[in-house]
Amino acid sequence: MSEFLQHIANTLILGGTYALLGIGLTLIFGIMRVVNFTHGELYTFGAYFVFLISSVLGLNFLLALPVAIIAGLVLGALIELLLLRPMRGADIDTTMLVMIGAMIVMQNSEQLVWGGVAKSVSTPFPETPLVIGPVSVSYLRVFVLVMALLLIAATYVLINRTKLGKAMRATFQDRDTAALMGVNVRAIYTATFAIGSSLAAAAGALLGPAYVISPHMGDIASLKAFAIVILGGLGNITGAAIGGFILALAEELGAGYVSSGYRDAMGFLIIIAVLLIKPTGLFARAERIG
Amino acid sequence: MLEVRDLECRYGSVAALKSVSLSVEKGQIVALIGANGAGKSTMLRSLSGLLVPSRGSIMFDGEDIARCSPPQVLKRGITHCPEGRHVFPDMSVEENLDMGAYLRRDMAGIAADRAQIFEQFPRLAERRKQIAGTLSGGEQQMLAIGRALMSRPKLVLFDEPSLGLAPNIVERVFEIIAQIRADGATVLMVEQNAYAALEMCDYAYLLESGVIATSGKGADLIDNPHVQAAYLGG
Amino acid sequence: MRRFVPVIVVALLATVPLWLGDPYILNAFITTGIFTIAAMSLNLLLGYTGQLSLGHVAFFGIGAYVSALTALGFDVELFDGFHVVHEPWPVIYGFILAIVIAGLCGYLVGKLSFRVRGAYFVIVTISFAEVVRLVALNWVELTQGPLALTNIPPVTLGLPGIGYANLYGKTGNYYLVLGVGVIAYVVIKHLVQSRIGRAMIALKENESLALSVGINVTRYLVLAAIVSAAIAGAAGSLYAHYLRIIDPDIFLFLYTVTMVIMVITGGKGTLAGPVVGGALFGAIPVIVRSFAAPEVQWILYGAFMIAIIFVLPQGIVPAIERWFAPRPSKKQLVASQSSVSAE
Amino acid sequence: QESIKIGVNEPLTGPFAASGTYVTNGARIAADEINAKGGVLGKKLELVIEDNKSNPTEAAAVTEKLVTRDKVPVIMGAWGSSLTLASMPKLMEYQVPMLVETSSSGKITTSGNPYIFRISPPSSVEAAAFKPMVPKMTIKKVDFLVINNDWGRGAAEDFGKMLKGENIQVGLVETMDQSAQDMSAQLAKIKASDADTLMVTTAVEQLTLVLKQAAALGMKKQIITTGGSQNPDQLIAQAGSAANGTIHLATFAPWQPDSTPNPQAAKYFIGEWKKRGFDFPGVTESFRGYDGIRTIAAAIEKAGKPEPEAIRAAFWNVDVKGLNGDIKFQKQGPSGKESGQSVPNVYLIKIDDGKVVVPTM
Amino acid sequence: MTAIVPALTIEHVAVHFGGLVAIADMNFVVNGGELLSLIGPNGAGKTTAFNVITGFLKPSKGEVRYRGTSLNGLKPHQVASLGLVRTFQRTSVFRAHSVFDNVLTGLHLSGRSNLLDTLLRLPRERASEQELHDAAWEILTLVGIDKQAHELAGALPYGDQRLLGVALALAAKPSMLLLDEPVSGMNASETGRFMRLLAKLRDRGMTILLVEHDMPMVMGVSDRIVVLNYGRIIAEGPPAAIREDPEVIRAYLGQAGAKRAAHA
Ligand SMILES: Nc1ncnc2c1ncn2[C@@H]1O[C@H](COP(=O)(O)OP(=O)(O)OP(=O)(O)O)[C@@H](O)[C@H]1O
Ligand SMILES: Nc1ncnc2c1ncn2[C@@H]1O[C@H](COP(=O)(O)OP(=O)(O)OP(=O)(O)O)[C@@H](O)[C@H]1O
Ligand SMILES: [Mg+2]
Ligand SMILES: [Mg+2]
Repeated sequence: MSEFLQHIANTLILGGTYALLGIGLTLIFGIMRVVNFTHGELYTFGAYFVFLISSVLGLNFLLALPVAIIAGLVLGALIELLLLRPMRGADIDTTMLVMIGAMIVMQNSEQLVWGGVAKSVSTPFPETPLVIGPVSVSYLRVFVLVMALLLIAATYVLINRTKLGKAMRATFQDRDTAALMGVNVRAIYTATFAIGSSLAAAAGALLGPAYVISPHMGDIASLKAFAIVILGGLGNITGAAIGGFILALAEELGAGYVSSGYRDAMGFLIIIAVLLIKPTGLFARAERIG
Repeated sequence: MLEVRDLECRYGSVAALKSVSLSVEKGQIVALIGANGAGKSTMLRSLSGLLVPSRGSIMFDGEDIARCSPPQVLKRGITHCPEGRHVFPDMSVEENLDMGAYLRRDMAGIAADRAQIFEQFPRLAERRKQIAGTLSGGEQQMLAIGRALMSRPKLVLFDEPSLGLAPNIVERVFEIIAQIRADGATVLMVEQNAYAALEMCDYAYLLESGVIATSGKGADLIDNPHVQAAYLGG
Repeated sequence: MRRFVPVIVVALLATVPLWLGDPYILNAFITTGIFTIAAMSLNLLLGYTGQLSLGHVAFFGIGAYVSALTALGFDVELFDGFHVVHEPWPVIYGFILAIVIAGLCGYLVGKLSFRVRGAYFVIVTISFAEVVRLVALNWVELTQGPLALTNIPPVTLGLPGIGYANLYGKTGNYYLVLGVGVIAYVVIKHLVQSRIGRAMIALKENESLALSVGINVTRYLVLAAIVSAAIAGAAGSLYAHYLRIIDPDIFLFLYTVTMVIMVITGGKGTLAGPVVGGALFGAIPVIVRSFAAPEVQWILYGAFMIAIIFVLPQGIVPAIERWFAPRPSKKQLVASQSSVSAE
Repeated sequence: QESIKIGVNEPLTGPFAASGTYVTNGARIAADEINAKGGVLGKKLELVIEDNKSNPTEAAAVTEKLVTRDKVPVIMGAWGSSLTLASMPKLMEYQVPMLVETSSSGKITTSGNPYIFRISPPSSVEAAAFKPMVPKMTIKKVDFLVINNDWGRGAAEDFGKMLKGENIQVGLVETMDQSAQDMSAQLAKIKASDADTLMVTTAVEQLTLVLKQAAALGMKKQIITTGGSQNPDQLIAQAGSAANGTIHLATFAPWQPDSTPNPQAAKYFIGEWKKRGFDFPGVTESFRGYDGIRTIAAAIEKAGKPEPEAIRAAFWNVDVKGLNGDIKFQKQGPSGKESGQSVPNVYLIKIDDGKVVVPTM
Repeated sequence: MTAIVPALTIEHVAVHFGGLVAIADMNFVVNGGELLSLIGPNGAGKTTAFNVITGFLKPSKGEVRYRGTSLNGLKPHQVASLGLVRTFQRTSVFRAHSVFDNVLTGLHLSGRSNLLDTLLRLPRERASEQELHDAAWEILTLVGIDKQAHELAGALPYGDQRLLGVALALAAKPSMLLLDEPVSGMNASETGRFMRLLAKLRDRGMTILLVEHDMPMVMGVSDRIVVLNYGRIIAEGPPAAIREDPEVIRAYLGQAGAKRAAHA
């Protein structure tokens, strides 16, 4: 029983992590329909940024977070302006390839700059865990979970309740018509990619200290993020958040009660199963024919 | 109010508009008719900034807007209700209407206008929360018209507003267009229902293969034998 | 004239081992050839049915494992005391089985995901590949897991009873890869330039419309998946017997990415696209290796990819075709600004 | 004056880049040291370093290139087992020997490839070295958490066998994916088990995470790590207090160079490593590159000529004082086609209060 | 005319989307060789009815039968192969392909070659392809877009795209054609041309179910009209009766519409 409770606690913690990875991609992949292979690199970028600020420059970890978010915003805007804008009108696979190219360049640049050796960041959080009955979790991870939930809520409000959010959705549903409504579609493209990127950087900034930071940390992060976004239904923020927790649950119970070798397989089997039952994700949108 | 001179528009190497000149006076309803592929939609697209003309000028209230982007054109008071509905498929009816008022800030005015549109198209009121992509074709067309009106335009460009609408709704739409004129705004419309369009307009142009073939008062064009044969099926 | 280009290319390729002295380059030709075959198979799905399989390496890997295990033999205990024992068979059977079983897996994936499209299909294929990789990694008894299958015999050509010839050497393997490549090309060509090919393309363009004219979309998607997987399996088998060792690293995501790069830069939905893209991205690593530092090699590789797409967004082959076939009167669809036409 | 080329086939990009780079830098130190002393057979050594991209296909291609293009008579490589295994058929094809410096898979020396000479210990060797220390420790039941590759699985198997022989129970064997960052699910399960000791085998980054996450779960078991690349300094730096009390089986103990088998060489190597500005924790990996090149140099010297067959034969006769013990090759694998395996020393160290100590037993 | 045989029978069909009733309880019959028009206000459920008939939507209840065969549970392509082919209200063509290739694709069901023929490119494959080419030209000529055969479908003017949509449907060799607003976006003359095409099709014995808001046309071509409102049939009968039906005038035609319908 206590093991089970610990697994559930782990699920919450890990689910928060996954949800955080997913929401940035929901904007870029779910709404913009850009298969964003740089997501993992922006995540890595955020992590290295925190390392730079808190370990190299010796500034406060809590300061590093907002700065990393802003840096992600800027880098995302640059990627959009330099790589995506010229590709406007190209189809999704072609854009994807550009993003793969960008990923290769970014990942190896990171390695060139930082070397392949993993870095770690120390945080102001106590190293002794928070113990509640049979369950024990690290303070840092609780902080990450809380931040993840806050960022999810903020993104949800942004997309569904604000004018900017409406303009974003409108732009990617029908660019010309959005322009006719007075939306500056170029600015929206840049803004959406930048915001999505900054969320990835935020995830890196929060999780980098929880894990270790290396040029390859983005690889599985990307893969999981894609899975989560699709599990939740493209462009659906709440879907992505719930998808993150479901994936975490599948992995946690898979490793705990089936076999740790098949831990990741459990996650992917769940995804396959969900898509077989609901081919457009858990929270599919209505569509019509004719 | 609107003065188009010598406009040329191309898709790649093909010129869809060769050299078009026309003018629209304030407070008028002007109709643009022509066969399939004559370039009517192209004309409206270049007016609203969706297409950049390769030659020619578009003067609106004394200013050349030929190279303005769609938002800039909209800010000057021109709204374009595009051919084939183009509602935002994953947004609700209400959100679509809100998008129509994207550049406006007067909350009260927006709410009032929305209420008026719901009054004009009760069907939309019934479906305010429905995702627009699941509306029927005609419902989407009503939404597109309503959305265009949400910007309180000085000049409305309608591209086939009656497309896919039931006869009684078509009637309603023409009433609305007349009302727009009565309210002091101006309308330039492309309509396949040429008879109705010519009947109600103040002035009309006939576009054929990218050039203006003839123009005149609506009633005059109705009587024009060529127009009769080619567009009124008579 | 255009019809003879493939024939000339094959004829030229056939002369390569005769004048190329450098075994390292020949090795690059062979591995590139193997991945090009895999890329051709991916193109069938991506370029013609419009379904992006980012788990394509699964079929490649399955082909490799099936072929290797057929040739090596195995002894697996399925459940208590129930053993499945397989004695080694000649490699040629492995090759055929690789094609058949990879094709069956293609059938499975096609059938399973018959309702999912686009991004959802992508993730189903990725998931499938990951699950297969994890099985290869964890079913140690069968696959040796991470311990790798070693001493895989090279391809033997011949017929039972008549005699065999081992292809240890590069030249033999080269011709083998070339031969399989040509067959794969012809199969794909015949398929896509037919009623079946049109059905696949219809599925990509407008599925409801395809259905409405009576095209059994699922059936053609499944068919494309089968053929595509089978060809990828053949490539995997070639890989296993050429490299002569395989481990779960064969499911490396990077390999799928390599295939995708080859298809898209070359020109998806064109027959020659994967071949041209394959040749190019087989050559680039070899070229940059000679002058750049390791990370820089990758950076150049990525930058080059981006550059190609910027200059030729449709890929190389369509650009060349447009160059040589100027039909000035034909209207082109201007996709950029204003696609305000109802669809 | 001509030089003697030595091929170096290492992962310099991709997931194993950090380790491959360490090993390559160690190799450079050895080559420079030897060249400063006049080289081998009166010729300078020249390292031809190629990146295998952490990718087996590339590793095979690199071997091919080193042999056919650069005409190296001997190669060092290729770090990971799958990289080494992929290179091995090429060695047979071209009959060129390779010194394996890191890979741990048992198959490398048992599959009948006479061109293979390995200086890193497979886990069976490590387990055997650990065996005499077991009775002096308090271990009743052991769980394993290992990286899901040949190395981790081999360790779980070999150590498990050895421990059972010592009448110690073996409980769970949990694996973690090579790239996994979150092991709390496995650790929660291990936490709930009744074993008193957890043996962990993986690379240092993942080890750091395991220790941190185990601490976060409030796990109180004795943790022993195997594999020799666990790099205690990095652990102390990165895992902080979570590393306290953990025990490690190491193959090189640079923090006490005086107690290593070859103190002089160890000091030289460590000094040079620091002088070149590499980070100290890297020495526990890079020393293999250093030892590897020195072993190859010794073989060339013995062979008297830089030719593959002569070097292969000479490997059997080398006796080098390596940084962690004598390097001499024993025969392994099917007779007539044996590979060489050297048996290095294994140390037991403990992290106490942020410092490395060698427990006295 | 031969004896009246029901071709398509719709019995107690209902469609619900969540809480929304798109079709309440629909019953009608289309007789063989007949041209029946289905009209009604926007959102009345006409397109939905098409979707149900052609297998794109499963009805919440009820049954559709074509020439005695129940269509329940059949997939769209199966329905099409029974000879029941529809066009779409939203213009649907294969945009990136030439007009000719569009029709060739539409001719899918007429191909005779099997997989083996195709893979080995046997004579039967070549013969079949040749037949399809000929058939494609015939259809293009019939519909009147043969001059645009080599243009890209997506670049055609709207009206021609709609004609191509019809050509695609005809390519599937229908015995019954379901047209969803085929002349929307066409002017009176073009509509006239389309009506002549309809007449030709009827001469070939094709059964037609037409949805259209163009009253002059509907009144001109229909044998019978069924009027739908809010998913229910509110009137059924010959054009003359329908255009005078007060309920239809109130819900659908409007005063002016009624006048114009009478004009036709
Ligand atoms: N996106 C495009 N790419 C290429 N050519 C186009 C494109 N859009 C329109 N055209 C061409 O431009 C010409 C004018 O088209 P336009 O849509 O303006 O005609 P229209 O008068 O509005 O016709 P309709 O009555 O059918 O709407 C046509 O010949 C058409 O084929
Ligand atoms: N997928 C769906 N989800 C929700 N509502 C739907 C869906 N499809 C259709 N509807 C609703 O069902 C009703 C019937 O739609 P349908 O498209 O059949 O109308 P129609 O009679 O074809 O109208 P029109 O003349 O405007 O084309 C409409 O009110 C529409 O909003
Ligand atoms: Mg138009
Ligand atoms: Mg409809």
